[in-house]
Amino acid sequence: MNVFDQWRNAAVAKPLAESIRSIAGERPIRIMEVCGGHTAAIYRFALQRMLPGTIQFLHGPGCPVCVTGTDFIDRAIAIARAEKTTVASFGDLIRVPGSTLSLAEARAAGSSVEVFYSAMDALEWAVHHPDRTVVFLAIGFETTACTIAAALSEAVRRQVKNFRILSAMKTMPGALHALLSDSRTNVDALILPGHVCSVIGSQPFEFIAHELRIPCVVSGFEPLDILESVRMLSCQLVEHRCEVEIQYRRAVKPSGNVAAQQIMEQMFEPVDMTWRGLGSIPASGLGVRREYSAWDAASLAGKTAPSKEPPGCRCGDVLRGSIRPEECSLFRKACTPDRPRGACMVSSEGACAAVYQFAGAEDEH
Amino acid sequence: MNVFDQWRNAAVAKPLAESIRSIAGERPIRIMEVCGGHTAAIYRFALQRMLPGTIQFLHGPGCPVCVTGTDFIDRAIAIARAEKTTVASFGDLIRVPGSTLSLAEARAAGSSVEVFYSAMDALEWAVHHPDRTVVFLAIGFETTACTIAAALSEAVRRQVKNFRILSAMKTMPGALHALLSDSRTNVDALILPGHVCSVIGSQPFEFIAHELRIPCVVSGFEPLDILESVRMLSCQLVEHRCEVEIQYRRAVKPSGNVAAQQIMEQMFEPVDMTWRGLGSIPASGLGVRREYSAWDAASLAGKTAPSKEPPGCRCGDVLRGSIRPEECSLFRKACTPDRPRGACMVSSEGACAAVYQFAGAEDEH
Amino acid sequence: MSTERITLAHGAGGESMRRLIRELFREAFGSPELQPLADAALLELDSRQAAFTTDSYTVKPIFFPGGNIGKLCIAGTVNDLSVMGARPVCLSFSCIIEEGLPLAVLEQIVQSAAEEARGAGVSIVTGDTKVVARGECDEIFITTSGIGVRPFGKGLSTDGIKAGDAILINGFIGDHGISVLAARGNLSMQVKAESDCAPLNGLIESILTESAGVKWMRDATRGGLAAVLSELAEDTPCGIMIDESSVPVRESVQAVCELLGFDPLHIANEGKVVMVVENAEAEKILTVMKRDPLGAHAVCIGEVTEDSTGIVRLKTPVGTVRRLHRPAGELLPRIC
Amino acid sequence: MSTERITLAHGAGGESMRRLIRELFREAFGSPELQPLADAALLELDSRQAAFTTDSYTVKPIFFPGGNIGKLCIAGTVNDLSVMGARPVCLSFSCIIEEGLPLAVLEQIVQSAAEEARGAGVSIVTGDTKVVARGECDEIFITTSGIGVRPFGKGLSTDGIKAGDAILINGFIGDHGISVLAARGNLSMQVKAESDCAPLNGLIESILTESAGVKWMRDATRGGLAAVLSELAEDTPCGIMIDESSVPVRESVQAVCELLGFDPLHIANEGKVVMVVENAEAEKILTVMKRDPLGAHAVCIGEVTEDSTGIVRLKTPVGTVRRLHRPAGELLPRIC
Repeated sequence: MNVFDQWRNAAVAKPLAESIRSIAGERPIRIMEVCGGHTAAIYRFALQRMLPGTIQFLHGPGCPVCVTGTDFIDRAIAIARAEKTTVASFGDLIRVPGSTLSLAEARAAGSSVEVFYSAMDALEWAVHHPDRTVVFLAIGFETTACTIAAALSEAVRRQVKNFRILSAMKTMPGALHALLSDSRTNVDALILPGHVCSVIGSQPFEFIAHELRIPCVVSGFEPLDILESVRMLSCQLVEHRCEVEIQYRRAVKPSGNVAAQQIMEQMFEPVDMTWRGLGSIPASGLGVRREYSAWDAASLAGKTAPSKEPPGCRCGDVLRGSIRPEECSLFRKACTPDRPRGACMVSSEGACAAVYQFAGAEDEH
Repeated sequence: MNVFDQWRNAAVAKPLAESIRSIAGERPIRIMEVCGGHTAAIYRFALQRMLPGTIQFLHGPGCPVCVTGTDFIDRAIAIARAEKTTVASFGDLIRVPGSTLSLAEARAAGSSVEVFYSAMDALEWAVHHPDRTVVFLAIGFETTACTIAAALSEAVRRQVKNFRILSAMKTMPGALHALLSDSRTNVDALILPGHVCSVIGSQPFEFIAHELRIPCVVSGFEPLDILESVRMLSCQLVEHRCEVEIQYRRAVKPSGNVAAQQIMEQMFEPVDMTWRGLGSIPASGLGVRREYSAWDAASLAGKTAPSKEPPGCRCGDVLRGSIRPEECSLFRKACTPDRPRGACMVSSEGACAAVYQFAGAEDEH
Repeated sequence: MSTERITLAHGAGGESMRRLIRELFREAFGSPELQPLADAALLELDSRQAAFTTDSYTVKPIFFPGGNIGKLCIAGTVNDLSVMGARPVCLSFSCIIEEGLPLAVLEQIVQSAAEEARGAGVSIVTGDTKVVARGECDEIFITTSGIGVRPFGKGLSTDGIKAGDAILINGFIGDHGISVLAARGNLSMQVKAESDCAPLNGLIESILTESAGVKWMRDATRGGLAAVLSELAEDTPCGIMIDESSVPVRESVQAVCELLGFDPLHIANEGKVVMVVENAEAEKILTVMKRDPLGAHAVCIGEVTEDSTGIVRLKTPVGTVRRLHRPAGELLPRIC
Repeated sequence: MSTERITLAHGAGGESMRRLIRELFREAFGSPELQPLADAALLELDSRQAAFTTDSYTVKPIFFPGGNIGKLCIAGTVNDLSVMGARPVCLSFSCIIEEGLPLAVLEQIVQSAAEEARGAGVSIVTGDTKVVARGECDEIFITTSGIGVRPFGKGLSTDGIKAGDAILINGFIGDHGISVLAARGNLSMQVKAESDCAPLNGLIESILTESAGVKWMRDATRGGLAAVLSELAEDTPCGIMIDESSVPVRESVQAVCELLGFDPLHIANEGKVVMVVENAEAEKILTVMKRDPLGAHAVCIGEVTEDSTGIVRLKTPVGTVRRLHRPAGELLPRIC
């Protein structure tokens, strides 16, 4: 019996699923989750199978590795080729295919690429390797961005001049605005990213309920959290309410974590950002503030040839929720977690990887 | 049948030894050889055993590694500790004990020490590692010095600025003058270093025959060469002649190799030099000429603590020919080629190593 | 001795190497067959039916909670033989050492290996030592090979497996992989995990002696439980159904996995054996397992099914069923 | 395929690794016992008397005139078994590969190993693959272990050696060490030397079949002929006298040795066996050796003597006698 059992419990889950079934009735409900953690949990616990077929999960642009564009990988590889330069990356990112190589392949071919679990570790490594320029590949949403801000702040305080940040950090609210305003997007309800909300709170998402008229619930990541959130969304829909409710009360306050918001604001400023699948969205990214430009690696990135997406790859469509992973013709054939063609097959939070890894008990071999 | 057989031939050697025996008679003859190559050959072919006991070989200061002082090793280690610095060395030298460590031990403890077979190879390495300062440990006599001069000249021509030379290069004539003028030295005849003479000729050694009245023969390195030289020296002694004769005619002219002398003169100038066992001898070394001081590593060598000789080590006495290796109390006990305490046990040309490796068919186990 | 470091001379075939072999390896391993200066050990085997295995160990760091590379390489090779139904008899021990490794570190590793071998009742009978220059390997790599004889387990194969057979494991999964990961020191959290690295030959021999109900077994190393089960399913005309709730996972291991997006079923173990046993014998075998400290937490985690041929299905804690695949892509490098 | 490089995924236990094993190793080694995904190979040996050996290969460069690390590791292990009077039966093959190694290079090495094993009539029955990050090893290290059975050579030991026995060698010495040194490309001269790397089991089996006169043998690897002879002398109540003029050394090898201050007697070989044989059988055995291309230059190089117990004496080409010691200190690193 461990702590996780309380949220992974068939005795609670089954009645909860029954209650959803009776609330929703025959009504078709398309629920988008926009955090890769939710995507992974939905597949890992096969939650779809507990719910009526009328309730469908769509997977949004919530996996940090997946939404990072091919051009960013290409720039990182170009930087890694420079002398005395080490590119510091989160683990998954190095396996994402760029236009010609992944960072892992670039490393195998001789470039210096090191993997870290946090920006702070990369900073420490830079301190111990003063002869190398260490470029940290900053990806992720607000959850990760605040830890990167803390590392950058520390670098500034200690004047670690050989540590720089190449940013592809993204912010959720702007991206969701762009995605959900798009007429091609067909979503009835939204599971909001619990971790992001623990940092920025639920308030920045209020516009979705009030302006776009889509019910929202901030959900935790355990299966019972998600089922509970689906129940709450079903209630809103049936009751014609559009609110931002918080299911994940053990971690999220409407106002979020003010200290974390402050450090992000102190170190970063909003910039336009390119999202895989969504294109460039105004002010949907975080860049290093001009006063810390000595720590910004943007200037280091030389010119790279125009980026090419892998032929046939439909990660963009998957990230917009327009197709399911299985609908891509490369899926499980040319594209596998072992030899990924597209970013969504790389990270454990990617929809394609989740389907590959967890789906198919009855339907495939 | 290979090319070496002509100089390693019992059918010729035996009558030659007989002829020496009949020329020398009962007369005790103390012959010093001052090239490590001769020392090694004498032991390797057990030449002493062909000759009457009255003819004895004394081993002089002719092994380049052996005569290099402990202070030079200490300075090299201090340099190797510096950041982005690689010490480039001939193989044997790295095993010579310094005051606390050898270069091999320094390398095992993390310093950058690379082994090369020639200065030119070290220069090429420096060209391929532009971010490192490569300090070549220049040791050896005129034979080696001319090749180092060629490498330095090339470094200057190509303006390879990260290549430097730390010199402990030595010249034979001055050292022999000091050694043979010493009243403690008791030598009847001299086998002159064949390789050194192939560079500087036999003329610079004429003073030994004429001023110090010691018969000399420039000898080759094969066993028949050495036996022939011993025969020539015996004749001089019996006939009361004191000349510099050349046995090694296939390689040595009285005037030597003028081109080699010129390049040495162009790059190097005479400096006072410390010899293990002999102390400092005026103008017995070669330093980098002032105009090439950018390539001189002498300025890089920081202060090191005063050098300490290994307790009990008698390499100095061995190099002066005052004791035989077996007379040192460390020999074959605390000091072996595998764990050398003194320099003479390191190089295959060192007297102690030669005795260790080759002596003792009848007399030891 | 304690500040001495390995130098290239220790691998050069000369006196330093002879001394290292005599004073360290022979002293520690001290088996009668070990003549380190002979080219091969001469053996008298109990049977002409033998099992033969090899593994190279490159684990980083070389010391981790619960073990080190020396203990690991013995346990790993002993287990590879044991799960084939063979009784491990003798091992070889070949190491590639980086110049500069403190001699004291090598001593500790060799002592661990020696103790582990003694504990497992196997002899280290032959070996080799190479030293490479600084930067040409990472501290030390060890390759062990092993020979086992096959008094038991003639029938161990997937052939006899049929629907209804029980699937057992001897305890918690994921401990090794997570403890090595944590020992690298670049997780920003404190992790309480100790490698389960241990030789299982004693446990396995007890079971095979007391019950004829074991049909097949494997140790769940690289690729974890998921890899072993996938391999099993592919090799039988049946399916496998696992009950995730019954698979023992320590809370600390689970927590790290959740944080990093790993599945404990994919994490390497070094002291876990998965057995397919006749259903009627399952209880008895579990009892035998539990008598051994290495099997204290043994449980039945699933069963062989008639349907879903060739695939592994997993019943999740919330009661749904999904497919369990072997891990794909690079999980953690250098855990073994 | 040809520009592909080894990545960490090739060693991670997932699909890339399974493909590498299936498409490269199993394809090349292709022995019925080789089930790369099983933990150990199951064997049926011809005898319960066995020999067991292991060696790690770290030679640098991995390709050299006359061979590469793949050929070398097979020949070396086959020879270690053969000189113990055993018939090599099966080998294990475990490699540690540096990330970034071109796949084509690995293929070439594995093909060489496979060919060499086939030529020697031994099977590669089990293996392992580890991939470490760039800079954590130097291209590739291979560890092979081998099992031999002992139909011959029951009496092979130093016990029966007595004064008058002849000492034979099957050809030129020093070729391997000098060819590897030259292949490093940092000798400023051109050297014509090819490694003698070859499996000697065929040669040795012929001799043991045709003559009962062989008393003892060893292959002269690290430490060269001098090391083998010193070991022999220390292990008998006799002495050894070698005639240096009769020891076959190629002129090119001799020249490099003279220049660098090496003694050819100290240089490693990978296809040379030293035999102590009954004097009366020496001629016959030399005839058998010479029938085999690997023994074309076989000669008698010395004899066992009554006096000078425990030491090796060498008659020099000028007719003097000196003692021959084993090499001391570091000669050449990474020749094997």
